Amino acid sequence: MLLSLTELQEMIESSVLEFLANEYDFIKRARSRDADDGIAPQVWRAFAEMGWLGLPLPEADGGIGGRAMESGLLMRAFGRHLVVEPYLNAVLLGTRLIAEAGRAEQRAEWLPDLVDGRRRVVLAHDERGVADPWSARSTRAQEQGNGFRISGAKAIVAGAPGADAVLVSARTETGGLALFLVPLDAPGVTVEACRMLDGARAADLRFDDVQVERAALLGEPVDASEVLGRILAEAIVSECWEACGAMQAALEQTAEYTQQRVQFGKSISSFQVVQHRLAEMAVCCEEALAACQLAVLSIERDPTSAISAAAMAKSKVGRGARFVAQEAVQLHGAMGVSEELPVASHFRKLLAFAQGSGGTAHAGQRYGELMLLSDAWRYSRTLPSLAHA
Amino acid sequence: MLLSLTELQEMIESSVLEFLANEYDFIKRARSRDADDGIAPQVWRAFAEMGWLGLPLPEADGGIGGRAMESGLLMRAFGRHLVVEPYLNAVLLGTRLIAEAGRAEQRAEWLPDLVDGRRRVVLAHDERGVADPWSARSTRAQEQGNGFRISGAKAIVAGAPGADAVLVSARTETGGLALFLVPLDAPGVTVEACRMLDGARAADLRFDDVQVERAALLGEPVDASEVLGRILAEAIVSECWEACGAMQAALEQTAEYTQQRVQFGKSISSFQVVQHRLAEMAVCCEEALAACQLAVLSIERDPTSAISAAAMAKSKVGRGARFVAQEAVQLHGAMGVSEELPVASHFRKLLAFAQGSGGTAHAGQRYGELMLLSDAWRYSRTLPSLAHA
Amino acid sequence: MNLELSPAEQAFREDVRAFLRDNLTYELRRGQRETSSMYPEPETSGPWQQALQRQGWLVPLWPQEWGGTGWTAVQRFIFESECALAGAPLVHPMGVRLVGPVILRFGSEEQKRRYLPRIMSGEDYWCQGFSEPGAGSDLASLKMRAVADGEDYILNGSKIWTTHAHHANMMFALVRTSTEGKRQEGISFLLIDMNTPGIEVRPIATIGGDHDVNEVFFTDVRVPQANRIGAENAGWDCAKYLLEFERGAGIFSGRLRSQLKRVGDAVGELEASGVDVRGDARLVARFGEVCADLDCFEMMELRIMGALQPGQSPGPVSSILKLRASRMKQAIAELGVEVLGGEALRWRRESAGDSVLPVLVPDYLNSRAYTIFGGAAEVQLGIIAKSVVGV
Amino acid sequence: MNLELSPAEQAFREDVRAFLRDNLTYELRRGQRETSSMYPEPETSGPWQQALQRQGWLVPLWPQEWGGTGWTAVQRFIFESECALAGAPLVHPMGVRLVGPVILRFGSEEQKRRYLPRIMSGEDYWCQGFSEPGAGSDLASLKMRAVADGEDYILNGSKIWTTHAHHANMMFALVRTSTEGKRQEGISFLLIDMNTPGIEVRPIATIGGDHDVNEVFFTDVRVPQANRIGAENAGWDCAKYLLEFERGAGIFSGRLRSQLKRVGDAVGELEASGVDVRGDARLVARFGEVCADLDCFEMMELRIMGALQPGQSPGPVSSILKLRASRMKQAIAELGVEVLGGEALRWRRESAGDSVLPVLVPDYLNSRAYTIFGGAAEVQLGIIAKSVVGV
Repeated sequence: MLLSLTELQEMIESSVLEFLANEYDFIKRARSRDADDGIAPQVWRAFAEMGWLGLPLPEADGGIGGRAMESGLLMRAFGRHLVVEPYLNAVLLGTRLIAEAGRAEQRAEWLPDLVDGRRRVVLAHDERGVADPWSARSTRAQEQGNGFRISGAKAIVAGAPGADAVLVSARTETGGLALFLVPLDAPGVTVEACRMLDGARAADLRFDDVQVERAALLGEPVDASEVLGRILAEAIVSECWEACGAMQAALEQTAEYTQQRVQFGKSISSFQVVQHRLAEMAVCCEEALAACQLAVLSIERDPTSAISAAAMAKSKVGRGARFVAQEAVQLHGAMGVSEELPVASHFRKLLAFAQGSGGTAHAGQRYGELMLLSDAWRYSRTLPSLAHA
Repeated sequence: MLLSLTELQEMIESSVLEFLANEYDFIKRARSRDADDGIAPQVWRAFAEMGWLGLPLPEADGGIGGRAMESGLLMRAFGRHLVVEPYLNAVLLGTRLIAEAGRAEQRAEWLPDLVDGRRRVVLAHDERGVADPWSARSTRAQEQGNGFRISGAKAIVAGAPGADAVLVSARTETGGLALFLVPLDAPGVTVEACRMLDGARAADLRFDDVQVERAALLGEPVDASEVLGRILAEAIVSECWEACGAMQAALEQTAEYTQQRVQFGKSISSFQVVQHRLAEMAVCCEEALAACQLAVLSIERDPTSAISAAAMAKSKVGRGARFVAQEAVQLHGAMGVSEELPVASHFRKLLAFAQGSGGTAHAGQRYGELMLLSDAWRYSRTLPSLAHA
Repeated sequence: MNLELSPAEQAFREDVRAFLRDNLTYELRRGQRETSSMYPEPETSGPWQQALQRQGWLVPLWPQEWGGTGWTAVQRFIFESECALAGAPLVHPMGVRLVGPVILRFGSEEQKRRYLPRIMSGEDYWCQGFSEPGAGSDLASLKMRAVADGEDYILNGSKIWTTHAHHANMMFALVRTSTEGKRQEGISFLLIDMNTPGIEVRPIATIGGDHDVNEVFFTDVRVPQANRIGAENAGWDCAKYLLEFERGAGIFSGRLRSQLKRVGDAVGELEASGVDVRGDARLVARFGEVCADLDCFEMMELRIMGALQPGQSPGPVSSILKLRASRMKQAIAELGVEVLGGEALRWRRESAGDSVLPVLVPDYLNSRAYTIFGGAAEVQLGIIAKSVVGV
Repeated sequence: MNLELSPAEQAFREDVRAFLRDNLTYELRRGQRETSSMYPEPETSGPWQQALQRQGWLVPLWPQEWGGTGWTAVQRFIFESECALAGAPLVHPMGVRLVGPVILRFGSEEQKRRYLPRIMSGEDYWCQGFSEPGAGSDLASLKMRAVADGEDYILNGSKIWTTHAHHANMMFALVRTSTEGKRQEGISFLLIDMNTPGIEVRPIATIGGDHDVNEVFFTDVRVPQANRIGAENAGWDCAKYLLEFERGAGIFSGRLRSQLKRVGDAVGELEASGVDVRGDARLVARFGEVCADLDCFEMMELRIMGALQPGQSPGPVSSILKLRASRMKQAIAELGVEVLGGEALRWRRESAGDSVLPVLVPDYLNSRAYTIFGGAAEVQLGIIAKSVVGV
């Protein structure tokens, strides 16, 4: 067992934190938040220069070969600094899906530009009223001639404004799920941009009989459910890491604020109820970290456990995030609901986390179902499974 | 509107409280708890003498003509003193069902003895694995000759030990629900006595092809679902009042204990977290009382709203009961888990309340379903409904 | 105990309904429904205030000689409930419910004659200058100085979290006129014309994206001493009275149910667009629990507030109402977000026809302030422990 | 970071499993499974202690010269997890985990030679005399007097909440040998033969119906001064060391999962008898949440405890583990009651074959004590605030 980070992991984490501390404080963050597509060009360029746009890719593809833990550490730092750039949807989903599921010519066409930051592809998967990330989609792709015709709508696609193309998930006539690389300027695609709760930019996309060639199909013409499901699950775990960073930052800011703020002649951190509340928040943060670590270590051990690991982590981190966010605001008093301090932004970030990807409560239910369908709850989750006597 | 108790209501409440304060303190309560059938004879006799065994009956039947509020006030006092006698199942269910649904000869045969305390009939309705009090039963009654053959099992029937007969709810061949008056010594009836969580006595009953005459059918041969459903709902509201009394007593005992108990040189009630916890408990008690009041006033206004009122009250009181019970024990420290003080008994009483009649969570769900099926949530629940514009 | 209306109460209720039918326009209801911040904008609250004023129902709690209605507590409960459930705008409270009663109690005849009619007509739009950057729940620590200079005071300092200061032409404020003795003893209660030179209003952006509150800076602002209510250094009494009066004035349950209606309507709206909300058992259960909570809150409020005699205050038990009302507000708002599901990720402030969806997220975000402003939840819990539990 | 076992760790785990296969009988597993109180009865823990003793695995944390195993922290985690998951009885901790380490650290050579072998063999069964009626979380306020008389002390006073005092033949206790100076400075650590005249053990009935704890009265009880560990009035150091050692010794996650298995087994048992438990979406969700909580707790415990060097204590972060372990215990127990539904109304203490149902309600009732005994939740929160958050 190795219960501490490797040198590479520590290096990645410290370089991300250092960059963000210098280039992404609460003031400079406005550059990204106020940009039309939610991306400050110099920030995205820096991400490319640091190699982070290729973090999850093998070195052969110009990446760093990071696994779940490396992505998690980066996202935790992003959460602490409330990064609004669509890293998750572009890199951990779009780029990664092309790398893992794309055909050789698709990889050759896209990956160099994506890793360099010259182009950007995001996944368009969520649909209105469909909570579970792994359930069937309504968007349909019908074979027609030497290509497909895509119809449907995707809701609140993060990072879509300014993206070069989207990967659209659609149900095919065989009942399977396929991914299509569709340029956003293709005829029949409607893009309605919107802002997101956490300051990021997104768009509602409509596909009205959009004609694509067969080459637009990502990968071989087989069902993409497995690879998409697994990479979605890993992305959810990465979001948990991001939330974990936001929670920890909210705790630290709250601890500091309560020490400075004087009421009734003493700092409010000297009130017992405030102390206990801070302690409960600290416990939530420790547990959230453990959830994230366990999730990535489980996935690294057995990629097929990704969905279960994601449901577990989302349920745990989501519940803690709600508590920490609400208490951070409450203990900040009126300053908690103003935009003068970062805490309100942390609150919105953590709310967005809790609501996204099907939501916290749904994750708990899904984990319960997965557990009761198996007997996994009988065994240690940290020690490797053995043939059971 | 009248927002205070009537004189009759105040009189009933004070007489019950006075009797129990004198005759049912935590020491004397052991007489009832340790009796084989959970009834101290002198207590039940006193109940009869005070007229409480006929509380919900019309005066013509030798009762007091009490409605939901009067039953509630009595039960609140019972909850405060943790009365273990099976008043609810015998009087508010057994006796009342005979009075409201029985034929003239059944009423004449049974009511005088029941009101006098010479005999006792309890309802046998709950079945293993069937949570909702209003859902279908598995126990069946098949017509046979000039009577019925009853088969099935009833679980944890409170007050069954020592009862003269039970009212068995059973599904008939027409799909309706009927009630049968069955003596416990009838052939085919198996009685397995058990203790209950709150100190009361109960029995599991099995009916193996029990033959009863047609005369055993309570009332006319029509579906008893409506009257049983309504009276069950009123009984659940009465249980809420009982829980309300137990909660208030637990709060008062905890407030007193924390003022006496000294740790680290001061009474623990001077710690801010203890004060806030007590305040939260007090809020729960106030709200529980409001739930009980609203439920009985709604039922008195419109008896058909009984099930909805019961679900509302049970959800609200049940959640408060859990919090108050757990905090009462916690704030008592080690004394909270010992039997030296009443608080452990209050805890068990409130747990029994939360688990009984389908349970707290189920009540919330049922209320949500009832609300969403109607538009009742749009309107004031206290002001009488009007024809809506 | 019973909830049946007497014939007189019944007739009164019908009068209220008739009034609402005749005066509560679609625009006013829509203005209130689309409000996610604590108070509607003046273009919504103003016309409604005038309608109430015309009817003679604007200031029920004032003495009848000054326009009060002399209603019983139950009548007031009926009135507030019917207005809220019909979707009427909230009357901006700073004039009629906060400074008005203080002027009535502590003001001179001249002050009454000058200010009260302008409060009722809406000619003056008030804001409250209590909180300061260093003085929140601990109000008595306020520092803004008012130094006597001839017939005036010269004010220097700042006020914060000042709701609608950007709309107001008048402010009532607590200022420090002495630094001697106990902290409470050097405070005076002043009425300030917001157009006086030296006053600067800076908006504060808040969590839900509304412009609701401000910081107000005072630099050598000259205010006539004649604008002081009561004696110099006796402002704390005014503030205490104001809070006490406010305590007996709030009827929350109707407003909360009106908020719940938005959530219920959202369920309907989503279902109509093909989203299966009711299929989520957990959400149904949560809806039931929130309904039960609100029903009980309404009963509790009616029992406590409906039993008051005119002018009587509910006392410390009102802390239970205040605490529960603020948490109910949050619980209903949170339910709204849960109903939205992933749609909550959308940040949209603009109106969208008759849809109730856009307001739910800002409403939730703003609801977090309800356990902070006007006596934080922690303060209420302390009062309940001491006064209700008695420890 | 990774969770893969090295070949040595893997081999060790297989050794542990082999040992469990050979020594953990059905009766022992059943004795543990039917235990609803904190510790199993001696007839269950005793034979298991002897099996461990034969294997040389009874006192992993002691110095190797006295029987310790010299395991790494990960080995200890593996050992504790495997034992708990296999359903092995809990070894009664009073001897091997509490007084043993104190004797090792502060005892004389003679005391070590006298007591340590008897602890390991189980010949002495220990109980802990710390709490008194007036001294719970505030241990230093204890009052039981020990007055020197020749070579003895004369003890008068009482101890309370003394677990298994009715089984024990030895007690280690804190007694007051001086009333001067700071309260902590007048306390001594004594070993007391429970058969000494003047000791009376009175059972205390508790919420779950088990006989677990007692009050122990001392009337002129004569204890040789030779039974004192460490110097007179230096007992507080022994107590602190004991608590510190205990802090580094507890591995809770395996035991908690073993408790969860009872709940999961109850689901299976009820479903087998025709009750539809899994059809209740809320219950399924709650099961999932509790599983997630436990999984994370296990990870957190492994990360903290598994990274310790031999003899190293986790420090204040162990308060997080203690707090969470006690609440997890309660959450799992509460889930068990929810699974039972209406069956929870049944009060049955007697065994019912292999059914796990009867133990669930007493387990829940007893679980309420976990946030009270051994450092109440409130004490842990205070430590976390000060030491982890730093306020």
